[in-house]
Amino acid sequence: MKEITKYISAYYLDEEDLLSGIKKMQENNVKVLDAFTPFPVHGLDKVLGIRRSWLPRVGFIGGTIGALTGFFFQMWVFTEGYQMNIGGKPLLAIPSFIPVTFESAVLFAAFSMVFAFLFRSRLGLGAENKIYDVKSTDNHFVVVAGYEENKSDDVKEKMEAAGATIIEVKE
Amino acid sequence: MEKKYYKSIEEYQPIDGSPNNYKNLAKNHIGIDEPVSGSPSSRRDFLKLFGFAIASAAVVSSCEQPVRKAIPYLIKPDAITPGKASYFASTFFDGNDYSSILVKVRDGRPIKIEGNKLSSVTKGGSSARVQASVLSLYDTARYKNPAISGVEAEWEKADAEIIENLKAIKQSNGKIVIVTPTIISPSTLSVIEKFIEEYPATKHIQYDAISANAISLANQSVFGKEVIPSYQFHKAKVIVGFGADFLGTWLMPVEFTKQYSKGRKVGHNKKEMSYHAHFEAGMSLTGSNADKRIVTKNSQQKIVIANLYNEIAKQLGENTIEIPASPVDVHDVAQRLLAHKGESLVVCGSNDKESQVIVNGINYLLGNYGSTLDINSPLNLKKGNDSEMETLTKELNKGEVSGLILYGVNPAYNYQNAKGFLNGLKKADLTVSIPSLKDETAEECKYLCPDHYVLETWNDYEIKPGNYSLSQPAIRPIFNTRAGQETLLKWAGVETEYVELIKSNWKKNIYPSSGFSGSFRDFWNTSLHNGVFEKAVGGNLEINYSKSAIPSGIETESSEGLELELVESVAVGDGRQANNPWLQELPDPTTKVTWDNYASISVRLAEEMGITEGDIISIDKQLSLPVLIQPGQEHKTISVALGYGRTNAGAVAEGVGGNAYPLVQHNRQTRIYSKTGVKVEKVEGEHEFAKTQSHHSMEGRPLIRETTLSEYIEDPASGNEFHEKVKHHATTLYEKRKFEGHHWGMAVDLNSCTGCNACVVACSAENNVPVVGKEQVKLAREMHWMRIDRYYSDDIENPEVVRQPVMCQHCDNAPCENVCPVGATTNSSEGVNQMAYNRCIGTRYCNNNCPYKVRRFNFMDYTQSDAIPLNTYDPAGMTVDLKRMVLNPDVVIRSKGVIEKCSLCIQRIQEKKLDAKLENRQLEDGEIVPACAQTCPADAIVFGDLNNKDSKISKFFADERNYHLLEELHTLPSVGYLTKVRNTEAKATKKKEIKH
Amino acid sequence: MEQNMENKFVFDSKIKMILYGMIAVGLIALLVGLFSEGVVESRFWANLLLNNFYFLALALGGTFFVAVHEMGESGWQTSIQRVPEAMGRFIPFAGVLMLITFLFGIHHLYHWTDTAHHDEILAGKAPYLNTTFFYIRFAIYFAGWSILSYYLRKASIDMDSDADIKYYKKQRILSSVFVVFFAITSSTSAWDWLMSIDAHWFSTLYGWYIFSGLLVSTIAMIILILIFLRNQGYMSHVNKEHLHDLGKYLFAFSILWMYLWFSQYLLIWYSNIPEETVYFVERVNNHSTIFYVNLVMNFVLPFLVLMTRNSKRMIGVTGVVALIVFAGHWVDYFLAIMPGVVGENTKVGFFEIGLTIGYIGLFLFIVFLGLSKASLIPKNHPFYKESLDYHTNY
Amino acid sequence: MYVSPQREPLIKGEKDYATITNDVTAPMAGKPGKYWFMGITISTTAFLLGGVATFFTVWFGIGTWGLNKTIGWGWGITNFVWWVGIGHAGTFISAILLLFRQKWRTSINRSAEAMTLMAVACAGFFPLIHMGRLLVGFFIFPYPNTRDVWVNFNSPLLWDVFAITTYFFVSLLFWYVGLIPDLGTIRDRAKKVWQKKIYGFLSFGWVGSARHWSRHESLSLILAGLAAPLVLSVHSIVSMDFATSVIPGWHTTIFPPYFVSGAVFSGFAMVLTLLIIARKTMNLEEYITIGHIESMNKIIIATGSIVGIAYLTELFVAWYSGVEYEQYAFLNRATGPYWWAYTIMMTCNVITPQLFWFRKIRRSLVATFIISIFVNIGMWFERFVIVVTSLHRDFLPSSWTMYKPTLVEVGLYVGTIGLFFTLFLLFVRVFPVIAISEVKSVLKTSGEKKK
Repeated sequence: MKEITKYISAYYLDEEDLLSGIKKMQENNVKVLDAFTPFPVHGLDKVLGIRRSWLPRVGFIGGTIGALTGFFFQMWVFTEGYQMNIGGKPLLAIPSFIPVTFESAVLFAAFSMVFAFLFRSRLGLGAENKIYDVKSTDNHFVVVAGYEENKSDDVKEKMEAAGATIIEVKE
Repeated sequence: MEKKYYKSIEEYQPIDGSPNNYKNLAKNHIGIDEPVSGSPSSRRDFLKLFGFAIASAAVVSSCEQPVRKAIPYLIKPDAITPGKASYFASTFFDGNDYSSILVKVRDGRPIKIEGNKLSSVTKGGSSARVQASVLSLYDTARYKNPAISGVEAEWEKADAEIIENLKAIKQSNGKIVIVTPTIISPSTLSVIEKFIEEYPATKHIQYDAISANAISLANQSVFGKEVIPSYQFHKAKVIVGFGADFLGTWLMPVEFTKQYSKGRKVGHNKKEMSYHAHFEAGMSLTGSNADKRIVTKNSQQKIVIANLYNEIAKQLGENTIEIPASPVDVHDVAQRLLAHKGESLVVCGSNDKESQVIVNGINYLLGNYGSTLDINSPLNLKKGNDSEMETLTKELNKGEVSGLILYGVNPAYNYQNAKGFLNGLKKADLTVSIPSLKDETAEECKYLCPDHYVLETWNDYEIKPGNYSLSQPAIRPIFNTRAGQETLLKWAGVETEYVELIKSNWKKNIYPSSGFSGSFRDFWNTSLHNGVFEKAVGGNLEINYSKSAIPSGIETESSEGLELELVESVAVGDGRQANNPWLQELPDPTTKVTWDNYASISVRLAEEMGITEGDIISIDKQLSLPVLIQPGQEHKTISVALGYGRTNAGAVAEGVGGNAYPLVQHNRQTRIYSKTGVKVEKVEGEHEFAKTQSHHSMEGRPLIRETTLSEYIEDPASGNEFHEKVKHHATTLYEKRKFEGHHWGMAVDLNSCTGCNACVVACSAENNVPVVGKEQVKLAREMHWMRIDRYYSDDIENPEVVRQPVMCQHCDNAPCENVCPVGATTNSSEGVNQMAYNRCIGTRYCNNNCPYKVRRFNFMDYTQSDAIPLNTYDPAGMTVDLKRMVLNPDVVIRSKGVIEKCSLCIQRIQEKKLDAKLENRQLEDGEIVPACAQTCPADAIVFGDLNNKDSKISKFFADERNYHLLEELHTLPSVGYLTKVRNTEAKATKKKEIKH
Repeated sequence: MEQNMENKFVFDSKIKMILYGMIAVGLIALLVGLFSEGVVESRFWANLLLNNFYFLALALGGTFFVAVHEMGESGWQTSIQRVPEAMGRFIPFAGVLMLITFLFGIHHLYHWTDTAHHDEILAGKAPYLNTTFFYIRFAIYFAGWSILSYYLRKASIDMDSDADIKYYKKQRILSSVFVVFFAITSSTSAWDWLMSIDAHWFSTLYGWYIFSGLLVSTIAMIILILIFLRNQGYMSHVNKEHLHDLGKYLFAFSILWMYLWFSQYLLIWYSNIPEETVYFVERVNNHSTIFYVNLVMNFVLPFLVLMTRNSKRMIGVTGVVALIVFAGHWVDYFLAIMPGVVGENTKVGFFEIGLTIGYIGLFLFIVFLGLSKASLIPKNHPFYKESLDYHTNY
Repeated sequence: MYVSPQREPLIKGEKDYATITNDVTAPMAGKPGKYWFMGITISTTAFLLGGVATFFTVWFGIGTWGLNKTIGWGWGITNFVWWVGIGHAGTFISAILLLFRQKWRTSINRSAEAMTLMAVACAGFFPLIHMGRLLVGFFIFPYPNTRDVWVNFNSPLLWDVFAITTYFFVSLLFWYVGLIPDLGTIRDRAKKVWQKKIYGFLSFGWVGSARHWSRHESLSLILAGLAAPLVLSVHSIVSMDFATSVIPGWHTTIFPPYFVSGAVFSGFAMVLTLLIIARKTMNLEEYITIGHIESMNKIIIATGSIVGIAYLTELFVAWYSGVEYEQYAFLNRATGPYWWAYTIMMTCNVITPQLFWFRKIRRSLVATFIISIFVNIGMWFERFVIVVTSLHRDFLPSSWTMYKPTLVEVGLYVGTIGLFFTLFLLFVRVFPVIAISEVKSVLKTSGEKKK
């Protein structure tokens, strides 16, 4: 696929207009690449056909690993590594292990998810993603489509038809 | 200072046993001269034994020298194995307390005193003061050198001047007086005799700060013998005391406690115990242990005694004494005494001769002489004649005494007319003091010739006829001191070493009649090894009773107004060892106050006078003391402990409490320790006591369980029903751990324990328990691993008192262990709850969760072992190098921020286990004895292996009386308690609680 | 599926017959229990108490569900609110049955009623644990619950015919009163009827623990009734979103129940003080199977199954889990009651199962009767529309 | 999504998305006002005081505190529990209210979460400083070492280590993840280059694409799902510091849930105290409305009543248990030498919040402010009562003592308050105190303009 270097974008001031706009554009065969919004718009992912995130699964796996690590580490310490008679309690003091097991599960799950999120979204300290338009973090909802020289007017028209307030072309 | 390095082994090696080499070695490498205290050759054996490791201690005496703590042994001295303790039999006697002891010496340092089981007198027991005495050895306040007019001098110079003076006095026919405390050493007496031989115009006066002169005077008039009888409390089925605190302070508390507790013990084979009634005004240790305590004014004591006499005399058809009726009922006591003729005992602590005479009469009528008390085998204690001291004071003031030698006495502090005495002292030409501890008198004399401490010196003792004991130096003298006996011998011109004199005395006087089959050398060595030599004397039961000595009538004092009672404190005794931090921090067994004396007043009097605890009162405008409200105190009697208010005894003692000795009276030949018609007023100020216990009620909880004898006979488990109940309901969510091998346990017989506190000091000494000082005790931060809880119940005017020694209970299901985040406290494979101090991070969580509150936290850097500099908190000076000599190297000292607690003396367990292993044998039951159990004069503490079914501890645990503290919590303690049994008819119903 | 214009549940004879049948099974079981020698008296009364308490808990839970959501100004549940409202109707019936149980069986259930046998600890508790006060409390509980539950439902139904906001306000006030009253009585009733079985034992958490069980089982019951109603063609507005939310509740409250169970167990296990451990020792040692089955049914299964979003949105899965949890909490109460009352004779036989079937029949009969009397939709509820239009993501 | 007109608007005034951005970022632009400077001066002074107290504690030992042989924990652990409790409101608001779809949380969750972090930091200080040997405090972590020594997993204090650490990090992640889009907004509006740089750096390169938002929302919800049980576990574990013991007054099974509700109770009180001031000084009244305050007050009365019921349950069961130690412990709380602490606790926690049953009081700023401070005080005393009065008279009357804090302990407490406010004041300068994107997301359904 040819790399896209130029984009044409439609601006909205209201999320409902955005949703209906995108739907209209899609009906009119405008290939909507992405949308930049100041807050999460309900239904946007469905409209754009974004799959449900895998993050929950990552969290589940992280949590499971955390829980198992926590539990078996404690078990190892008490029954193998450092066998001590502590208050006459059994070496395999399972009720005592639950709190730490739980905490490590949560800790692992949270960290694995956040790292997965950052990694998957290419976010991170000092990450330099291209900021399409600073207005999109304020009050504008921006729909972006690939710019193709020959089709631009058509797309523009369709965007206008889809109720966009501003239409711009950017690198 | 330049460091000196050894160039070769040879340079450092010339130890061939010759004394000079030792001397040189000391000079070269330690940097001091050997103390001049006798010819070197005779010290050789001693030196060989104790070497020079102690030299580090000696160094401290001269501050310029650096302390070197490591002394290498290139040739191991015979008796010293580094890391292994040696025990030397010896005797502790300071004029007041007597105990046959073993001195535990580690690397040349005495670190602990244990009772000597071979003595038939103290039978392995000792008291708090004896236990603490090892610390007094290292008292930094001790006189380090002889002094002339307050300036330190050489012995040679002092000797020369003194001898010159003495000779001058001799020439001018001047009078010389030697004042000593009671001397029970035959050899010391012979030294004094030798001195008198040289200076015939010398008079020897024995002066007891706390006098019992009335007893010997009474015996003189009744039986013609001026002695103090010996007592056999264990033979008495009925014991009646009149203000005699024989379990705490009176005469021979260690011996009496042994005897008393023997008579009090019950068990499967012995379902009887002695009955003890006690008449007293203040709440003493003894009174609080009595089955029946009758509150009596001291001024009326004589009337009560005489009434008792009359009750008995009447029934026996003897003459009675004309007296007013008794303020308290004595009929019941009289009946009991009469029912046990020949096996009862009446003792009286009063120093009033007439009272003692009547008590003698009672004992005589009851046929107790020869059975429970014996004047033919007297106690050689308290030989002081009170009037002699009065006379001496008069003579001194008249200038009739030219030479005064004060040998081990401190009249400037403890003589009631100290001012008069000191005035007179100035008039004498020659004044010499021979003190072993710093005191108020020594520096008033021109010549100060410091004596060895009791642990540094040779001596012999004869506590009872035929009952000899020896003391031997357990350490080379730390300071430039000299045995008093040698000092006197030197002045008398006798060139014998004192030890040789003792030997020759023994050879001459004791050996021939000893029945010993070997040579004298063997005899001597055996005696020295054993510490005691006892031979049967007597069989002489004859007594001459002079009936006429019993008065037909007695004068009665007015018992109006307030009365003062002066008592000896269990902690500091007569005040001699007041500079001993262990004793100062030792809580009084009854009031639980440390670091203080005070005026104990009754609850009623406090209400009447509008006084609350901590207010200050002045007594006869002579002494101002804070008030302590004492349940069981006689309504109008104020009790004050002697032994406090030292002014020149060292930093620890000074400023603690007030001196009550000036309030002592002298009338009718003897010193009287009470006073009537006392004027008391409240003065400005407020005082906060450093108490280790502030709540006095058991709140109806089954902590100390008791029963009465009759109930016990009926059902040995009586009073302990709760134990069965708990056992019945004991459920658990996890199996009880099994202990393979040993499972250590301890049991305390509450019926034997008198609460004397000896174990507390023993524990502190054994385990390096820090002293925290008054301010920290006020904040409830005392560090004692072992404490004795005391509760009152019933009538606040005369409560029942119970005591319970509490140490770590070594729970098998220990709540403390569970919660330590770092696992610093765990259960050992032998059931001991142990602390890893260097693992402890000091969250104090374990202590919070300990239901017994036996864990102690190092709130400050008490031991100067912290990583952070300049933060030591050591008000008692326990971290100075010299006092650190007393530390037990087997027990690590704990730093700031660490929890510590009783370890069941794990170091002792390990030592004995190792011994058994090396000898390839099983441990025997009773082989391991923790410090508290070792010391206990009442044999109340038993230690052993719970896995050994035949051990004593297993039998204790199987006893119906056994229970565990807070057993309903299922902590499964390894410490058990046996119920207390009172010999009273009354059913032990639920006690009324005293809210206080 | 708008086949029912009034949105009213038609309690038709087919359903009635089934429920009659179930009730009949219960009656037979009751007779078996009365006359069979295999069913000892303590077992008989214990089962009556168990079922009484369980279905009372469901009824109370229904009312509590409504009340607490009203208080919290929650909107999503309004469209299903009629079901829990109807569940609350069982309270007075449970009261009558409970009263009968106590009147005849109290001595078999609570050994503290035996004052002839002196027991020091029980004597200390006597000011609270005595039959007179017991019945006084009983009366207060049922009076309060029944009246509040009745009026709460009435206000809701009144709203159908009159859209005035005053009913809504009234409902909110009644909800507050009920929640406060229930906050106290849920604990005290649990102490009275369950904790006092093991009269020496005590646990401060017990009331809240029982309460958490009540919450979960109520949610399970609501889910089951909703699924039934949907299968019958009602409540077509109840969609996956509602189910998802209920599934989340089931999931969350199962965790809450486990949390409280564990808190209580851990603290007692940890300190291991006999006066507390006695309760668990009896159950772990002598009823170990039920002990662990209880945990599996009420925590492990719902937790594992309902963790994913999809399973919560699948009617079949959520329904099965709800059924397991419903049975699970019966087991939980069984474990609470039986060891103390029946002890070693604890069994599960025809009597237990039959009686429970009978109670289910009776309970559902009363609930369905209630549902048939009013619209299934509180159409005038101010938040009703919110309930129809919402999405739940996770 | 439909929102009933019955509901009060959550955002007042004529707002659109741009005004929200402006309003929220306004306090960050420009120079701080004089109140801010006054506040930061006072709080840093208090913080420095705490530094001095810390020095004394570490140098001279715990002996500088008022503790003794019987009472091993005093103000230190009281403060610890108090601070942890305060922290719980943030997590509660962002996690549990999110799961319960309470939209009003959007205006307050950001600052409440920030408070969580600050409070947990203050809380975490106390278990450290209360160690007798702080220098070897690292023993508490299970790290491999040559001696093969491990920690004791039976100890609730060790559970605390895990719980507090997890809590802090998860809260931090949760807070920061929520902050990323807003940092993007600020970055895009920053005028100065260095601001752009810093915020650009901190915003992790956020662009706000549909995919970002999709994952972000997913992440936030799951983190909320994790934080909800976490918040229960943390204070439950804190409560187990006491409840696992055998000490009467500590060992009671109701502690875990009771502590959690107490924590939320005190946390909301602190949030109220702060936000009532913040909304005023930062002109955020239209975002943090009376309606928000009323909602929080409802939580206060709910949790306060739960706490009250727990108090009564404890009292009743102590009597009912028939265990004399248990009975005495509670009698002593109410009538013993620390009766005043118990009275303060009861008054402030159970009685005064009941005033919130009245709508007028619920919606009165002054009353709310006063009662919220009462609750802060009351909850501090609750922990004091639990820690000190349970310990000072436990099983053996021989060991009963009293406890009085020293200046050093007071200094440490003041120091953490100083730290808390210093951090909060810095926070309001550099981060948006209101979650901009979240508020925008509810503007359409809950803004006043729409209605």
